[in-house]
Amino acid sequence: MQPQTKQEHIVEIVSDSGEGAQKCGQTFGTISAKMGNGVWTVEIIPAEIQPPARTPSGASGIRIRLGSKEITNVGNEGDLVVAFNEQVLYSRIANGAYKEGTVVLLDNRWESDRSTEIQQMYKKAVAEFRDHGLVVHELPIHEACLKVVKDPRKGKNMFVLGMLCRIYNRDKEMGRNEIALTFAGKAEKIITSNQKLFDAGYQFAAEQLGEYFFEIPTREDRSDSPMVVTNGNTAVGLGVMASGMELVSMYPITPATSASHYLADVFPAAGGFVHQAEDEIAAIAFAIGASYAGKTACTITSGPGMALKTENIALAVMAEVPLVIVNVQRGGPSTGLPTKIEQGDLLSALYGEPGDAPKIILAAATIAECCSMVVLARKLAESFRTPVIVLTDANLATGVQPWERPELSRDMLAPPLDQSEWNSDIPAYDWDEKTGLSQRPIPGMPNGEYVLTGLSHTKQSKVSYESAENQYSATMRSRKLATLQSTLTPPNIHGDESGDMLVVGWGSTFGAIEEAVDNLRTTGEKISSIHLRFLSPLEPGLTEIFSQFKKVITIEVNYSDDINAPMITTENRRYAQLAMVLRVQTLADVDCWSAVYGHPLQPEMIGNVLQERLNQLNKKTGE
Amino acid sequence: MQPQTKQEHIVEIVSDSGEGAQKCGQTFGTISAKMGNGVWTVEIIPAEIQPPARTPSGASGIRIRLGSKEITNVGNEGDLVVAFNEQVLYSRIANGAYKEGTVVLLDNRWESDRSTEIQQMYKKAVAEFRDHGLVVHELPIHEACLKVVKDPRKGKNMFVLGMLCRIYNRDKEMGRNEIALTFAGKAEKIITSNQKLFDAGYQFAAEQLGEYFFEIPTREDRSDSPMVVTNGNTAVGLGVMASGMELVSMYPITPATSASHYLADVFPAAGGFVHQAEDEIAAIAFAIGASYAGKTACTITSGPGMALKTENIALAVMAEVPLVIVNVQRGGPSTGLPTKIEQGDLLSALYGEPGDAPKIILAAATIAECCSMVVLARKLAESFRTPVIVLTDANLATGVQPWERPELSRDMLAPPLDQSEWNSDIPAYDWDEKTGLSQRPIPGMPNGEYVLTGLSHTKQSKVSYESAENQYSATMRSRKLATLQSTLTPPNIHGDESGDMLVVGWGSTFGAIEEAVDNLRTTGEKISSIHLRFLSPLEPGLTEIFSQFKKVITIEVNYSDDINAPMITTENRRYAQLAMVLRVQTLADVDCWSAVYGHPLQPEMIGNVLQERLNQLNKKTGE
Amino acid sequence: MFGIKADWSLDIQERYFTLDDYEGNEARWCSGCGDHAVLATAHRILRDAQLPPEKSVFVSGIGCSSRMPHYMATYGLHGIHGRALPLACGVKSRRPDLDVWVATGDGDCYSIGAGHWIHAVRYNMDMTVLIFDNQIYGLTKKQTSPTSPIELKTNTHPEGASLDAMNPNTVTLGITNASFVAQVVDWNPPLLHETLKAAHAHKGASFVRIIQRCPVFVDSITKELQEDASRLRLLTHENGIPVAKGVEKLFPDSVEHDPSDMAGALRIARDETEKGIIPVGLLYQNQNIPCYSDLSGQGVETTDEEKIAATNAALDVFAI
Amino acid sequence: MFGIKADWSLDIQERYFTLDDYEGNEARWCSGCGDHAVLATAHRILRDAQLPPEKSVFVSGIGCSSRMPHYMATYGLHGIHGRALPLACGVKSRRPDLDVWVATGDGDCYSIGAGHWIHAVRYNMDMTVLIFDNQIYGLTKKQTSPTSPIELKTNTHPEGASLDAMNPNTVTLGITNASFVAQVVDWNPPLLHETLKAAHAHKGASFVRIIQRCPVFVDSITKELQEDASRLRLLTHENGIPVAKGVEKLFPDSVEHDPSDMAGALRIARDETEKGIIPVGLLYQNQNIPCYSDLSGQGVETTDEEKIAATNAALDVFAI
Ligand SMILES: Cc1ncc(C[n+]2csc(CCOP(=O)(O)OP(=O)(O)O)c2C)c(N)n1
Ligand SMILES: Cc1ncc(C[n+]2csc(CCOP(=O)(O)OP(=O)(O)O)c2C)c(N)n1
Ligand code: SF4
Ligand code: SF4
Ligand SMILES: [Mg+2]
Ligand SMILES: [Mg+2]
Repeated sequence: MQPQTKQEHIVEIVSDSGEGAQKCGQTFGTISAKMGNGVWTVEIIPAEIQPPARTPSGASGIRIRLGSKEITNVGNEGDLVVAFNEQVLYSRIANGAYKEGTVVLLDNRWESDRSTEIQQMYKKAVAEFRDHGLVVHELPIHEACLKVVKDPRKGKNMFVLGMLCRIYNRDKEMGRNEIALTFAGKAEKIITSNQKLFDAGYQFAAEQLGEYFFEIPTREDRSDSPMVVTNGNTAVGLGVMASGMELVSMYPITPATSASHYLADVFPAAGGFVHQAEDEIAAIAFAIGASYAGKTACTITSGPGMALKTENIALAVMAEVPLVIVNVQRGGPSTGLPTKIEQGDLLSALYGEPGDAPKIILAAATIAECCSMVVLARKLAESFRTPVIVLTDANLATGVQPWERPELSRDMLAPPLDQSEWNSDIPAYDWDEKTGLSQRPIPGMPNGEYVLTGLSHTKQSKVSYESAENQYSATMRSRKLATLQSTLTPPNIHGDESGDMLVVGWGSTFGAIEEAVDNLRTTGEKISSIHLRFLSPLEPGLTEIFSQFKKVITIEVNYSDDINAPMITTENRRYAQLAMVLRVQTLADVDCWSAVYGHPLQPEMIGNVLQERLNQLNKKTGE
Repeated sequence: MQPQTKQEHIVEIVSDSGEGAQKCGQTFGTISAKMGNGVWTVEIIPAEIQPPARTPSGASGIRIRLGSKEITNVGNEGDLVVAFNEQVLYSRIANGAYKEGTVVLLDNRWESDRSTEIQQMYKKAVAEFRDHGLVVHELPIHEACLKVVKDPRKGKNMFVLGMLCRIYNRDKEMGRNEIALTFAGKAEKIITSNQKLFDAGYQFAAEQLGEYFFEIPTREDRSDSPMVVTNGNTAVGLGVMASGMELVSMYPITPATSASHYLADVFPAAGGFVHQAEDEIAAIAFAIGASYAGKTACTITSGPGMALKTENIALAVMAEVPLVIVNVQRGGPSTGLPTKIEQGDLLSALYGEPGDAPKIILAAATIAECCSMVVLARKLAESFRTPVIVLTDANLATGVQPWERPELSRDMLAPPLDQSEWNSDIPAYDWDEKTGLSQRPIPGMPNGEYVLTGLSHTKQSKVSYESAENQYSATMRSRKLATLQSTLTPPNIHGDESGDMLVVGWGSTFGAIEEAVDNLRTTGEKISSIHLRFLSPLEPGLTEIFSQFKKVITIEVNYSDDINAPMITTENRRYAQLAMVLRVQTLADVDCWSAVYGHPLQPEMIGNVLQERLNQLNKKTGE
Repeated sequence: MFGIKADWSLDIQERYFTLDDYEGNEARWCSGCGDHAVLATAHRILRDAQLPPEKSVFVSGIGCSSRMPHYMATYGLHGIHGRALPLACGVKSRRPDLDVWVATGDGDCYSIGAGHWIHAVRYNMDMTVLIFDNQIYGLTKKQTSPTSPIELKTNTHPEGASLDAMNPNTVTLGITNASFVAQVVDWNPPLLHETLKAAHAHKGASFVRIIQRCPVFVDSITKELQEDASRLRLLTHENGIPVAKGVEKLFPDSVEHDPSDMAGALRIARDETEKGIIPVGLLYQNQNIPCYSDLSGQGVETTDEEKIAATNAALDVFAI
Repeated sequence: MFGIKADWSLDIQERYFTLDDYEGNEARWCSGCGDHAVLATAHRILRDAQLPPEKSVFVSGIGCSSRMPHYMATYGLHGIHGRALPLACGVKSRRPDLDVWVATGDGDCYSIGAGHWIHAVRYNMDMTVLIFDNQIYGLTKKQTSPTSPIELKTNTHPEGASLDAMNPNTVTLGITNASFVAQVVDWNPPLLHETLKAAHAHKGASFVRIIQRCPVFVDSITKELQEDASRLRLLTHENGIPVAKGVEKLFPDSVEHDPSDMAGALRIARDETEKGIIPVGLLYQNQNIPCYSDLSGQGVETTDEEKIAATNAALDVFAI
């Protein structure tokens, strides 16, 4: 029998926490990537460490979207789901993860559970799922595993991997090899036992699910460059290493910490050090100390940690200390939604500090950029003698995707520590009046001695009592941003250069927005999009670009007032964060649509919003 | 001889630190206020605690502007200066404090100092001052004091007070009485000795300076209401007491601390308590704890302290805790200019917190408002269940002015602690969907038990795992601002309702802007101004108001890029802080002029800027 | 422990509270987590004391242990990481009538909250402070805490923690105004109960370090102690924590220690670092240290008239 | 004290440094302020050690005392209030070759910086920490500090400070990894010099609490001590701070104390709170505590090639 060809499929594996669904899904994603598919993987994480079993709030798992194009986001509703129990599916359904026709492969062990209560729950749920339009297959997965291992809770995941590899016609040997890699370092026995489970699952699917046999063709747009598969936080860690920075100073906070966990493992091999400080204030102060001493450092954190760093960020701006700050944004404000995605920290990054604190702000749009932007950030920080904030988010942090392996080179690395003699005629802040730029002496350089201070200071870094000097130094710090902007090019326009509507986005919504725009364009809509990587300074040319469209709208994952809501007027409406910035700088009537549901935006959701606005627009303009 | 009538005069007393110039000036200001003049007093404070004597950077003193109208700002250049030594005048000259013709009454003791170096410095300075156009009178002040007391360094200030009282034809008895009040509680001997010095000074001026004899007529616009004379920080303290709040939780920081010093003295009599916490984080957390427990509290701070409070402010917003935060703005960013004025914290107040953190922000424009806005803030905080930030600044904090004594009443006070039974059907956040408002249970209320949390939460304050709930609660928190705005009226327009130019200001620049606008209007310019007290939400009607003017411009004391500076374009220009907010909300092309010289804006300076823009405008529009 | 307002007494006579009245949401800690034991003990102490649930406030920071307020049916303030103590001090400051408890973790209190810890000891406000010390960051999944044993492998120190564990007791005892310092393990229910009861009864800030099981991340640390009680040293004294005979038997090592003896307390506390012998019981108590809450609460009964009069008097000084 | 890179030695031979080479801007403290004495001592210690000025970094927070870096001709980092210690630790972290000093005040270190103080003791990075303890907030003009004597009238406590003064030494000694704890007064130049010299020579974080005159705001506190030396207790020992005979004579109360004796150190330190006897000298020293800077500095010599190779190896793991 020939497999059915599919351009893409979204697969989920959902289980109780601790059943290995994530490992199964990641391995499946890696195999698919190796076979040349586009892949995006995102974890489904419960809020608690040990949530109760068989409960909706305990749903733990993974979604893998794979296709014959590059995949840049989680996609819309799932096509096929493997569920270890029925209860966990409820939370996925509540999140709108499935559609009519989604195939559910459900372990049927609960049907015959010792507890009649569980039996009933199971039956009720299956009936409800069917009513909901899901195509439920009740399968003896647990039972089949029992034939291979004693405790299927440890191993069912590899059985399911086998099932999926058969269903998606993956190379069986590659699957077995991948298991060997996954368990590398473990006892041989463990590897073979998991491979047996894999084989059993493969066979099980062939026998029981013959109707589900798909082929996802290899990406045509696949480049020949070597690829790596990681999540965004690992990419940040790799970026730190590739940048030549030697110090990450951090305090644990979800969802940022795993970047530091990763570095704690691999950084020492590159001569680097991860410092876990007593709090976020100490973490950034420590990084500033190291940066001042010539070793530009990095601190990695999330919302509440950023809040605590506010005062030190102002010091770094004022005293012009190069510094890289990675903010893996999560749901806010306050403790908010610690494990969920939001793009809510743009304005606080821009304006968080009392007084005027201009700094560079970048936002990674893809997992690859989580790496490359850290490299860029170190360079910018040193060239512009300023802190650089790199914004990523929980979606990028835990999403897994193949990306082009960076070719490392020396010029990505920090220059060697300069300890040569400083020309004592050059003051510590030798501002070039046109650009605001200056060179800095590094402790250890003879004749470079100066005292860095957060007080208003002269060129010589002396405490300044003169009113004009404060104005002057503020001007120099601000001018650096304009200087940087003058080196940037306008953003690429995805789609035509003029039309009805321009969508503007930033950060992890990149893939979803472009996919939505592409879908609308195929239906004939005159819509285009741009995606900003530089938020401070903004990329140039926006006024000109905006002027070519009837309407400009941002799509963001942060809060904005709905213009149709009670009490809300055009004058008091609180806009989405990028929309505000764009309105200030372009005076274009930039509209916005944004939401804080805590989950990544799906292309379909975006598409519906945009379609509605397009309809309004065309009605209004009478077309 | 009849005194010459003057509509207003600006007097300065400048000395080394510790010579009592401030006490002299404050007493002079109070006497003048009591006699019915408009008065504005501002201290000249050196950056160091004990700066070296006879140095420009050590200049310590006071400026008193008095007139027959209400005086709302420091004014332009001084008319008459009493200087205890010549060196301190240099810094005032550098600050542009004097003009051609300013009368300088200079103690001539240095002319015959034992050190020939000092003698020469003195002579050189006098010559330079005269070249500069100052009218210098070298007077044997020290010598004259020696006739009354042994150590004129302790007492010269009262001698000078006597001189000024004669020059400005103040009621002599009132002067003597004021001295008795100033030294109330001190030994009788001290009072009489100071009164003797006063008398001697009075006579000295009559004899030596007969040509300087002025009359400043009583204010015509003077109301019959009783008045008080205080600086802005004392007014904040009085506002705290008048509001019925019982707790101020603070950590020392210039220029905010003196408000707490004042309260530490007088608050206990009203049953209040000042808590000096271990840092600003603890200070606000302590206040949040008390507010949660039903006693809405206040925390008072400045820039770096605000930065540290960021995370707790977000908690208060998220959990809807009423709280009053007074930010006495100083020069930033970072340690910046700790004793100097800036209006640099508007954007950080609005957007400092990661995530969406809507809150109410008020800005006091006058010293009276430093008091009344704290009273208002407590009420708003409780009605809208939110933190309220009151912005004042170093100019208001140390400026002294007579203001109408508030008539205290019970409805200014917090309602009594409610410990009645809570209706258990009502959840802890019983959001009214239309307004976002809700009532809160107070610990001690039976059946009201709930757990306040900074996590995303349901109406019941349970940790929320549902995506829609986060969107809903964010909406409710934001809607409160729109609700408040719907109760506000558009700002008063100072001047005509339409014209060429509208100036928009906020905070302590109020008096200077209106004075500048008035001056321009007398020359026929079509210019008006509005001054915003509500910054979040904004007062309504701005789009409509702006549309009646050819140009809208903000005047602010914070940093903005000069549009004519190198590298700066309309698209990358960093605007002054209020200008940004107005551009977002109105899309009017709001221009701005702002500077961070660290000193209050003078009406003349503002007038010049506006005149220039008016000229450009009229040129452009071809008038 | 705390004053109940006069107008409350009548009501209280009529209400009888059962454990149910103190139990909040179902606890969502892992099974085997020591936090469950502490929670159950707190429920019982309040029930035994018959405190109306609306008069207690449980204040916490962020961490697994800081979820405790959600599991109480009293009022609660689940604050932000590290700030439990200043939040709690604020609650108490103008509400001396409230019964204030603090739930904080070893990261929350000894790392990010260290400055507040020092100063809360100094303030000595009347409250019961429970430090759930599992020697690890639980909620964020296994990072090193200040009390993590050296060489413990964690996610931030995969090669093992690099610093010797902090000894919180020697620090607390070194802070002027320390008035109640005790240590207990979570897995001995009677001892836990007596310790928290004594802490609750003490007027002042009672600091109880609870050595707590976190089987998910650092099972072995407490398992060793559970299996080998000889690493624990029971402190006994007539003024100490009352220990039932049956309980005493479980401790091969026990020593008489007068909780008023600071030098002895310091010596015993230091043995934990120097000899690995972990004291269990009341290290130090001094009932004569003034409570800052007595000071900060002054004037709470001030009437509106008095407030207005005082403010008018303040205005008079500036009148012209 | 610190390693000088090989390529430096030749140069050093040729340079001879005088006091001038260490003197920065003219000090702007009040006359009679104890800070002047500390500054002069630091100049001399560097001169005696002939350390190239470019190799020392003075790090501070905010306060009168925190202005010290401006008055040195070395490198300096005048940071923000309370953060001197983490800033300094950062400087040292990847630059073990630099000679790091910290200047901090009683407010800067013991109040807002208290958490960092605890943890800097734990880290024990190689640096010299001078705590200028004038028992008051100087720069902000007379507010209560943690070490202000109880009942001292200040601007925030016009009726007198309400808490007993914190004893910083009992806290520092209670922190695991304390390796050098000394106390000295600013007005005894030879003793000050010997104390700072010993602190500077110690490998590890040397904490020196300097009881410092602030004649402007709290003249009487130190005046009393200057006038009545019997309130001070000189600690002598062959391993302690060397005390010249002439100096020893000035102290009516002196006691032999072995700085390796922690129990003794604690007792002596506690006497300050309990009996008002202020120890002067070396309370505790332990040269065997590991320095975190040795750890954090590992790998500073890694070459570009090694870095690239390590990163490539890390990438290999994820290659497909
Ligand atoms: C400002 C801030 N930083 C970091 C975090 C992340 N965080 C939450 S709990 C925690 C530590 C938990 O450890 P502990 O206090 O020992 O409590 P446990 O979970 O072990 O009970 C951290 C670092 C946060 N929520 N806020
Ligand atoms: C975040 C912050 N809070 C408060 C201040 C104000 N401030 C400056 S110095 C200081 C305390 C100074 O006391 P101390 O540390 O004892 O130093 P001293 O001036 O006595 O030497 C304070 C509160 C500040 N600069 N920054
Ligand atoms: S992770 Fe550890 S501390 Fe947290 S709930 Fe689970 S067992 Fe308890
Ligand atoms: S105020 Fe005190 S501490 Fe500050 S410089 Fe003057 S004397 Fe020294
Ligand atoms: Mg813990
Ligand atoms: Mg001090």
